[in-house]
Amino acid sequence: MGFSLFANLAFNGLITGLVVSLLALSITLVFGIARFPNAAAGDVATVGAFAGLLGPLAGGGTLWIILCGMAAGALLSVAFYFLLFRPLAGKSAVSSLIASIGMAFFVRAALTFFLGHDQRVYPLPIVRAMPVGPLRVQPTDIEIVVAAVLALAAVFSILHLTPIGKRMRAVADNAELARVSGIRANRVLVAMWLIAGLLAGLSGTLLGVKTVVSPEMGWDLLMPAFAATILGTIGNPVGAVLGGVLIGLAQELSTPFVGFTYKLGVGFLVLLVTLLIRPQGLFAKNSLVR
Amino acid sequence: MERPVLSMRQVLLAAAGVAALGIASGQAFAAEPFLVGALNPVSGAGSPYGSGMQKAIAMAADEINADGGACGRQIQVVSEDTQTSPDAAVLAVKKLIDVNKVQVVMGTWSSGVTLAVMPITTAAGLPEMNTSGAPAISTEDKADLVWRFQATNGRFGQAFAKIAKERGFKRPATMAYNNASGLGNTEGFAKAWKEDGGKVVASVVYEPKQASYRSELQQILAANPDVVVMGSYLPDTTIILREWYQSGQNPDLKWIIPGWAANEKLVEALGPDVTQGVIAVDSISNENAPSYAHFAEAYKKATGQPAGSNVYAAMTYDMMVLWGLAMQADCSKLTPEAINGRIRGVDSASGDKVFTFAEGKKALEAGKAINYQGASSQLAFDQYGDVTPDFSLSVVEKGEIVRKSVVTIGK
Amino acid sequence: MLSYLLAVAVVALIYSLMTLALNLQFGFTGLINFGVVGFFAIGAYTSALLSQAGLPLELTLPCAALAAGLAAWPVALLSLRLRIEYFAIVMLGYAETIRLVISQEEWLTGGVRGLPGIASLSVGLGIPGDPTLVAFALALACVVGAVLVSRRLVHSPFGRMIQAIRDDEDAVRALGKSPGRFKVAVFVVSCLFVGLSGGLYAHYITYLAPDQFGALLTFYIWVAMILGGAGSVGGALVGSAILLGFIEGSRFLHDLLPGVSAVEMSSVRLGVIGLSMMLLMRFRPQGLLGGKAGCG
Amino acid sequence: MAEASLCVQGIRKHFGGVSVLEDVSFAAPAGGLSGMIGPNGAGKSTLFAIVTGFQAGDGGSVLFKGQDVTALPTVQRVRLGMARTFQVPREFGSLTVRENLMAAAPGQAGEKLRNVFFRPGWIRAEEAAIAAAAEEWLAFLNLERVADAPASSLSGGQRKLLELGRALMVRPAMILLDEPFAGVNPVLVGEISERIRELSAKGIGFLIVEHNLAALSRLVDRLFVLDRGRLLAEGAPAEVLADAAVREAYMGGSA
Repeated sequence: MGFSLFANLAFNGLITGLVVSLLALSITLVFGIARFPNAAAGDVATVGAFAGLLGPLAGGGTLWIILCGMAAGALLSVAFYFLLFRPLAGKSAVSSLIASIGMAFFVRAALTFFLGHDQRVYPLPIVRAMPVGPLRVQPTDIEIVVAAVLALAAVFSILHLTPIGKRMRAVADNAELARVSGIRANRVLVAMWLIAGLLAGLSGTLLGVKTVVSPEMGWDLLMPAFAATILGTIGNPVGAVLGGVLIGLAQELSTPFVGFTYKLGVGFLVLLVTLLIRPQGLFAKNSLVR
Repeated sequence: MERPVLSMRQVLLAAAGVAALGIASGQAFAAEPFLVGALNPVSGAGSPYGSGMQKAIAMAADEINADGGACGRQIQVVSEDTQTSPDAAVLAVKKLIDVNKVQVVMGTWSSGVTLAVMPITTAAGLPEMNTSGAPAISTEDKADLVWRFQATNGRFGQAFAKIAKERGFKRPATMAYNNASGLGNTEGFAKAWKEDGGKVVASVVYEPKQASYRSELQQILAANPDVVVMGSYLPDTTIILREWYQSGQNPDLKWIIPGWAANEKLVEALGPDVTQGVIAVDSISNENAPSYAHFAEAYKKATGQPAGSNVYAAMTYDMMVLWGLAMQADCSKLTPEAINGRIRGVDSASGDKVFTFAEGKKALEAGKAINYQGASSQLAFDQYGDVTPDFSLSVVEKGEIVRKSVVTIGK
Repeated sequence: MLSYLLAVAVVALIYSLMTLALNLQFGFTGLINFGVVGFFAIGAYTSALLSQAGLPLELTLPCAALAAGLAAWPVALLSLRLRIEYFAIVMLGYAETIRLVISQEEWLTGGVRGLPGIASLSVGLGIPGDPTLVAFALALACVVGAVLVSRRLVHSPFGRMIQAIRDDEDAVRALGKSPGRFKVAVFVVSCLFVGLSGGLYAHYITYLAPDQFGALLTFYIWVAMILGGAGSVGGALVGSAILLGFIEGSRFLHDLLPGVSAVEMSSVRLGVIGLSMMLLMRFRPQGLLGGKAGCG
Repeated sequence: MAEASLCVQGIRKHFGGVSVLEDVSFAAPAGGLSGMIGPNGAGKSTLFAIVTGFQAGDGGSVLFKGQDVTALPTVQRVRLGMARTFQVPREFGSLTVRENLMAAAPGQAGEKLRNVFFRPGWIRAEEAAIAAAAEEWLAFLNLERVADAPASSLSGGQRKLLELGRALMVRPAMILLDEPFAGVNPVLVGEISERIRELSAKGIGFLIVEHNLAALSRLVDRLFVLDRGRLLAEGAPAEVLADAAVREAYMGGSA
């Protein structure tokens, strides 16, 4: 019974952590390359989740929901890059952080102004779980694992195998030097915000599939995603995903000892202790930035 | 209701008309309007109810005014939004009292707002009428100026316990959203259930806004309960029920859920299979009373919504009617304190039952004692100024929420 | 009307104590504190609980300030170890954890049910008269005190050094001075203001619950500080006044715009705050009033 | 050689697999004028950072006034009398020029909050003394005219002077200058050189890392040449410049 309990808790932690990871992946890219914590990522995810409601019009099924969400996330992300973050590029990280908080508020206000506060759900069938050993695996769980692995693989190969990815890493390393050596930072940043938007949209729709679609969903996901990002060291995609999973595991596995209501505090404690020992986060070695 | 666009000319004409009317009515009644503050949760967490509550107060005021006013005084309602936040509510009530000079404040919803507003209304000598559940409201009201039109959390719990017992459940578990109302409901249930000799097999308090409640659910299911009593809201209930159904564990488990979480939207979100057999409990209005029929018809006309969709609207409607009757009971003294002191008088058990303001006014003018039977409940305030409404028991059957019975609990 | 304006002014003054503090931290020293509301909550609960335990407000309010200052001390030490973006996020988590502790430790704080019946300022201090007027006078006195302390601090050799730290920490080190000591001192001293502000708030609203201490308040204070101009003592007051004027003004705006429902108005309120944060950062990072960044 | 004030022994440093400094040793005399040159990428900046304590080396030691300061942080090295300037001037932009200098005065009682609030008289007297000292250096550096202008409004050369002034306020035994002539117009280069000479005459030692060979060789009485992480040559400027290896490394043999 003891093993089964902990196995289940660990599995729950893994899945919750992976949902967080996808948003963390979006944040870590922006953090690594544009050099600020993007507080608007959560609300971009929310917009993605709402756009996912259009999925059934396009063709139905989880895939279409996700595609609609990702498209909307990317569009919003790139639009705000041109309107807001590009003009702020030369200023301090704090300016961009505050502007991104403003953007988060503004986006959410626009959503609630036009669509109200009601929760919505995707019209997907509710399927019973398959027992796998002591675990009960739901189709959503598999979708989330697959999406997280694919997203991480995609980000990793873009960064390391494509020319634009190489330039992204160069900009992340030293924006000034990259500019001098003839890299057009603008194009790199557009690509980066596009990918960040796609990832945020993906995390929003998956969260919507798993839970319900509501205007606050993305903002509520933001704190754990921030924590995952810095736990895994900013600018490190693998770190972001592992950071999310680690926090998810720590939160769920702690519940037999501290109770359910304190588990969010456990996530913070893990982050704090890690940073006291390793101020750069866990995976500083493979980070985009140093 | 409102014309969307007015030209400047129309506005000026209308203003002139209103001014003329004002002068005319001023001459006719020789009294200025009586000002009432409607303080409702129009935005924030209470927003599904706030607008309806506000309209219900206006409706009651219109009825009083159509009947010639209370003691010849027209009722004028000034509305404010609490934003379901104590800070905003404190400033809102200050505005109502100091800027608008209202003589009574009615319609606060969440307990936090009521607890923050009470000291201010009490200091100003004004009565406060609310629909909040926290027990502390009764103990903090030392001047007997606060009136509660909603069942306390504890009474909700008693209703849950009574229903669980009637339905023959033996092994209940509880799950509560970590806020005052969630805890109040489940702890009220546990108290009543244990007093009756029962045992609660598991209880979990969860933080809201999570991506999953599977671990919480797992702890409940591991205790193998036959029913889970919830103190929850719509989004978390949706996720918890779906995760329970998907897990395939304890498929015969039943759920007792407050009506604000187990409603049409829950059924719509999850479909008939998942929600089959869910028991929804809600405080209900005084449905068999003529006052409710009267209110329901007017509410439908004013808002286009069925009265059943917003139990709090009937409560705020009763606030206004009751206040009007308390005014009418002695037209020589119309100070807030004096009117407040007459509230129990127009709700007296020995009086003639009346169901509308007009009936009550006629009876009062004939010198009779009256007992206003509200649209929300029969009222009958206890020594704390609290009412005891009835509860409904509904069960979801094939995607329909079917009312099974009405549950009455003792005081 | 006067009493209502006073009531709004009390809240504006309570906010400006926090804005002054944040201004010392960020505007003058470059410290990023996204956990303002956490220290505010510590101050509020400290004063409320001590007064319910029977202590007079003359003692509980200074205790509120001290408690927040004490809580700020380890946090300030932490800030020396972390890069600023990390610290910003850690502070958000810190404030959220404080809220979590308040909502869980029911034996102490009343938990999610809240703490009703806190003595009001006029009752607690035994000052007769209109409670709002008493609160206003006291809050005003505290703000005047905080302004005087801020000014003295900023215009001292200490103040010169913290501005130097904001401009260039390495250059300060090259002068043989450790920035750490200054940062910790500023952080702790300004959190005294925040704690005092929390104490005033507790005895003004007279009811405390964890919901009142969400991260939104921290962002409000940031908006107020930026509106008034980072690095300007007077700007902190003006910024708070503009912010409160807008938040409360939307009440009256609602009477003028019948087409917008109150629910939509709440969206508009959040939207305007968000928009102003973006526009200020984009076009006037020095604030509405500031001529140029960083004037004392 | 006069008594060495700064003595660097066997400094090594590598980044990743690349060795930047290999066993560098040299000694700068007290009160003397020493210069260090080397082509781009020779490791000058890294050496400078290690000597001033802004970076840690991988091996070797730094002695200052006979004391091993290798493990000491920058702040304590400065307190022992080792001041520095930066290659790109790092003035406190929002403070005035005068305030920049005053901020640099060591051991100010007014930097303690309890004194600020409880001993205002003492602070006032101290401030007057610091202001007088600052005034002197402002006059010496010819910055009086801009004393009350914000430092961010100065020209590049003036900023170099300002940094020198700030370093002087520390009352150092030795000042390490990081490219004091970079981006400065020739007239001002002459003026800065003149000031350095006067200060040297007052007994303050200098170690100047420079790219501008002509200006440097005219100024210093001892020259070190760094190339690819190694000390290539040292001695009087004329004799070092005559060294074939130096000509080869530094000027590609053309000069």
